Amino acid sequence: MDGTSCYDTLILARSRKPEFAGIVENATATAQGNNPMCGDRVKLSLRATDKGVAGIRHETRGCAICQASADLMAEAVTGQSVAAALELGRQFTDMLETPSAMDSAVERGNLPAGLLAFQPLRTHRSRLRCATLPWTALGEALA
Amino acid sequence: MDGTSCYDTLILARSRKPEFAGIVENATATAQGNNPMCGDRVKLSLRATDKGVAGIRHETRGCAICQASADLMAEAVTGQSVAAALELGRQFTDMLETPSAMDSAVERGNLPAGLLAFQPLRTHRSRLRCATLPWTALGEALA
Amino acid sequence: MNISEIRSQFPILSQKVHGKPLVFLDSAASAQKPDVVIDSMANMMRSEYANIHRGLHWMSERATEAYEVARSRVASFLGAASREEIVFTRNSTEAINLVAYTYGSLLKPGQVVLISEMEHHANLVPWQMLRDRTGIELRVTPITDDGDLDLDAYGQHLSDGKVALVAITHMSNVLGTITPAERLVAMAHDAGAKILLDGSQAVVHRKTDVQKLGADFYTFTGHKLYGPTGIGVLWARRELLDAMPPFMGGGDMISSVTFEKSVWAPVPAKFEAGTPAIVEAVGLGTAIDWVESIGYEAIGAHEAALTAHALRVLPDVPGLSIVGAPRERGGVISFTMEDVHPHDIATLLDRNGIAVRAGHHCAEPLMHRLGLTATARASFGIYTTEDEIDVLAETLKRIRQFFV
Amino acid sequence: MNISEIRSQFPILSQKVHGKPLVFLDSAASAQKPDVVIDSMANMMRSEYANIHRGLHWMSERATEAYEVARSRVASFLGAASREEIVFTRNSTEAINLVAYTYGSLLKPGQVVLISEMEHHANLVPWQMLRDRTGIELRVTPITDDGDLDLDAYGQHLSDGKVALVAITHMSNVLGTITPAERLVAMAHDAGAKILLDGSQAVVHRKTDVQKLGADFYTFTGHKLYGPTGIGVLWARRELLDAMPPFMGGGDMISSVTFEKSVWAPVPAKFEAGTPAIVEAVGLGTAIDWVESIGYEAIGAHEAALTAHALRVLPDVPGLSIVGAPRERGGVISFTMEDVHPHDIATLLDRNGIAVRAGHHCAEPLMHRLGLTATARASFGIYTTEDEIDVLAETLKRIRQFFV
Ligand SMILES: Cc1ncc(COP(=O)(O)O)c(C=O)c1O
Ligand SMILES: Cc1ncc(COP(=O)(O)O)c(C=O)c1O
Repeated sequence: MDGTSCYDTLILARSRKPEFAGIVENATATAQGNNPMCGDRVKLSLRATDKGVAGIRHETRGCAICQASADLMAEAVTGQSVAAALELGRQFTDMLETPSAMDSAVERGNLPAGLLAFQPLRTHRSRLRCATLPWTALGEALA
Repeated sequence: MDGTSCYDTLILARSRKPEFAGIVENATATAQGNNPMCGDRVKLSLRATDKGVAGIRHETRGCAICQASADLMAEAVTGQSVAAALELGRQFTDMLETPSAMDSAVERGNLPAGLLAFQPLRTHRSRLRCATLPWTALGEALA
Repeated sequence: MNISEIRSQFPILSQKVHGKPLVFLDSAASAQKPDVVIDSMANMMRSEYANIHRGLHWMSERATEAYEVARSRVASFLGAASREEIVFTRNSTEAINLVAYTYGSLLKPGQVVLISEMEHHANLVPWQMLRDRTGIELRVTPITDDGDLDLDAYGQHLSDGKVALVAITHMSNVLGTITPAERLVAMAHDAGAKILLDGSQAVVHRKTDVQKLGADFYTFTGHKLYGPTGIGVLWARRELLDAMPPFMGGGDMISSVTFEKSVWAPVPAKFEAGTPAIVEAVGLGTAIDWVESIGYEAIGAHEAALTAHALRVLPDVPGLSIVGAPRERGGVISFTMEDVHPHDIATLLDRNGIAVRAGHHCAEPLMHRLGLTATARASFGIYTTEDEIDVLAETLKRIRQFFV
Repeated sequence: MNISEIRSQFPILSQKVHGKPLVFLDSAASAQKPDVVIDSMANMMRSEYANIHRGLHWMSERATEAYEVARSRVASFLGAASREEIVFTRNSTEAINLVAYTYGSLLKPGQVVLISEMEHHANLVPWQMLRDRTGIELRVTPITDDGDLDLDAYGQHLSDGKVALVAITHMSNVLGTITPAERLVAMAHDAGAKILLDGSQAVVHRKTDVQKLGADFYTFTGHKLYGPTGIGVLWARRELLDAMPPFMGGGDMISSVTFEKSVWAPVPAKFEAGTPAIVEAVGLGTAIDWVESIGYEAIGAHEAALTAHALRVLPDVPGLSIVGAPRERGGVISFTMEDVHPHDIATLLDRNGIAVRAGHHCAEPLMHRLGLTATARASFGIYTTEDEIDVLAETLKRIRQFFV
């Protein structure tokens, strides 16, 4: 069918079968992201050490894009330093929201494939928030 | 000059030199009409007896039309019964405001020349109130 | 009713979206506008515009006349007792807020405003704000699982005589439910309460007669009635309007002003401070003429046929559930699909040219009551065709296949 | 600036009124709209319309984009620090009422709102209503006989430190006075007060930069700026908007809603309940583009020349007095004529094709201060010519002859 480009195979797969769903053990921080416009909600729990994000899990109620974004975010930031995790979030958001910044973020090649999968969303402004909501919550959890 | 039809000679004359300006002696009733949109104000004092309007005077602050209307109203209702005075007011207002009623009022021939002088005002809706304001005050004074 | 003739008056409907013919099923959010409405606004601005009321010149008189004729059109459209009962607002939301601020200020702490579980936020949040300002009580009367008002519960909520004002929708924008307005009015009045009906959706679908309904307040919004944005209507009984303090202060709503004290103008001017949406009021008048020229009988029949058709074909989509089964409904259908989020439905429909809404539809507490966070919603207008509903159903089947 | 080219964009100006060529000198009440503004509104309705914010479909995204671009246009027009500081309202009147209801609710009894003797009712009545609701004090700072603010008195009014908010016009709609906004702001801030400037007239005539002015609130209205009716603007500093409670409740102004409690959306959405005047906001954006394409330098020079010309020729009319002689004035001139009432002037001008306003111009207390009940007022727009002012002066001479 037409118009499915927003729904990369990886996104579909992770929305159906998330790999980082749940609550992390011995969480050091939690945060919640809400999109009141649609009712999407992402609850994060994470365990941070000196080295950075040691473990992270999410409980997500929302659309396929939000589900997959939360899951692929968890994958991307696990093992990263706090600074690196936040930088990933910035680049991810730039990729989606700032047409000019996007290219350089993509070119810089810092973003893992799991995050690049959301690129086609750029032309679908009303859905951007679905993808960025988990990152907003992460920003809070790491603040 | 053009467009002076609203300003019949009689209207101009009475606005310059009113014949019923002032305060009536031994007034039995007073009333005031205000047009907040323009600041026009008509103060009426009248002396009513069993027979009707024995005397009436006005203090008018306003445009030529309002001045003249107050004065010509005073002339028209002096000596009339209360019912007849109110009926004159109704017909005068109809003449100005209700295109269909106008003709019959005029045809019925009840209106004195002094009131008929205001006919051209019909096409100038925003000025109607200038002519009817004294009559509103009269209605109150006779109520 | 000749649909293709009607559609030809809406050039926007022949657009392509993402390369697909547009199927616009979002009229309940806002309807498209026929050429006559657009033209009447453009013509007024191009050749008949001036500010109203305050001018002594001919152009101002003419514009005032056009604005006041629009008021009269609305009055006859609603069956109001007089044109003075019509107050122009920006939209339904402002109309309800106006009542909450002004009539609301006359209520005493402990008195009750009674709303229902299926209100749009526009008929909920203003009353919450009133409650928090003044200490009135806000009560919520429930709906049944089918999406009808529970009249027994409604009666009970009214029974302690504390309810001063009922504020209930005349048609739900989520469930399509048409509420039994005459019953609601009669029961409210028996309990000594006044009643406001939110007609934002209802007036689009059926003839409204506020005097027959017996209501005290009625509100609607221009943009859903094929009219312009920026214009809405509050109707209220004259004696209520007379008793209410003004809402906003400014030009044209006063009779006299000194620094110490202002005297209010008579209604409706008292509630229309400042330069109103003149051109938009005129556009609304044209929209009403247009709707009435088609006629509510034809509109009602067309929309009933569309709704019946949709209720027939949509359940064939695997996994699809229609939300609510109210006794009487207008052309609004909410649905969900197993394992597919409404937003994903809406996005893929959009990519196939079909515009529907998805979300909580500004009725979060209703969603909560239904145990949902969001639905997809298809809504029909005068210009909607059965073919479009078939395209919707077929596309939904493909979406289902894609996701599951 | 090519006036005849500009006039060709306003077909309304080539009309005849009562058989005479129209001379439109009532732009301060409401300006005429250039074709581009009318076209942009019609085009949006004809091919790009949908409700905004809530839709996930492409048409709604496009309409949202157009609406938000208009907000950005207004932000850069006013020199705002961010687009979130721009709240769309119906008009100036609503913008000021919004501040009176919301910021006003944060004031304590005994705190003072300070206005001036030359305010439009829109910047007076809302504060009276606030006073009567909450027990604040309303103070009025005087003007000089020339029609300027009396800055000494202003300073004295501020000196007891009780003034929480100053609300003063940036340009008088009666006297044409341009107030010394930067001084007013500095003195208010020195006294610990916030300041609202009513820019309804000012923005039409000169470049406004709210950050340079240092103001806290600024309001204007679309229809005077060659834009549509039904749209106005409140600008306020972000931290003030953040601190203010919402004004109206409804859709789009909330972040979440339960029956118990609502959480407000971030600004500016918090202040824009319900479906806004979408098409009108877009039209206002176009009007701003149009005004800026001509440029305030050219506009200012043109209007200064017109005003100087009028101040030269009008006093030649026997019996005519110009009201006020402010240090700095925009293209607005009020006048009276011995023994001829302003309404009679306006009527006879109208019958000769000339549109002016007569009355108290929604500034009754100012009239009182001036010892008048009404004035006639000629006001100039981008499209006004010197010839038109000459026609005015000649016709006034004949009116004088007729009456005296
Ligand atoms: C100085 C001033 N303030 C406020 C207003 C009110 O504008 P609006 O009627 O568009 O709200 C006007 C115009 O009428 C004005 O001239
Ligand atoms: C039932 C109902 N009430 C109120 C509203 C609010 O209408 P508006 O946004 O035009 O004020 C709507 C539409 O959004 C609605 O469907």
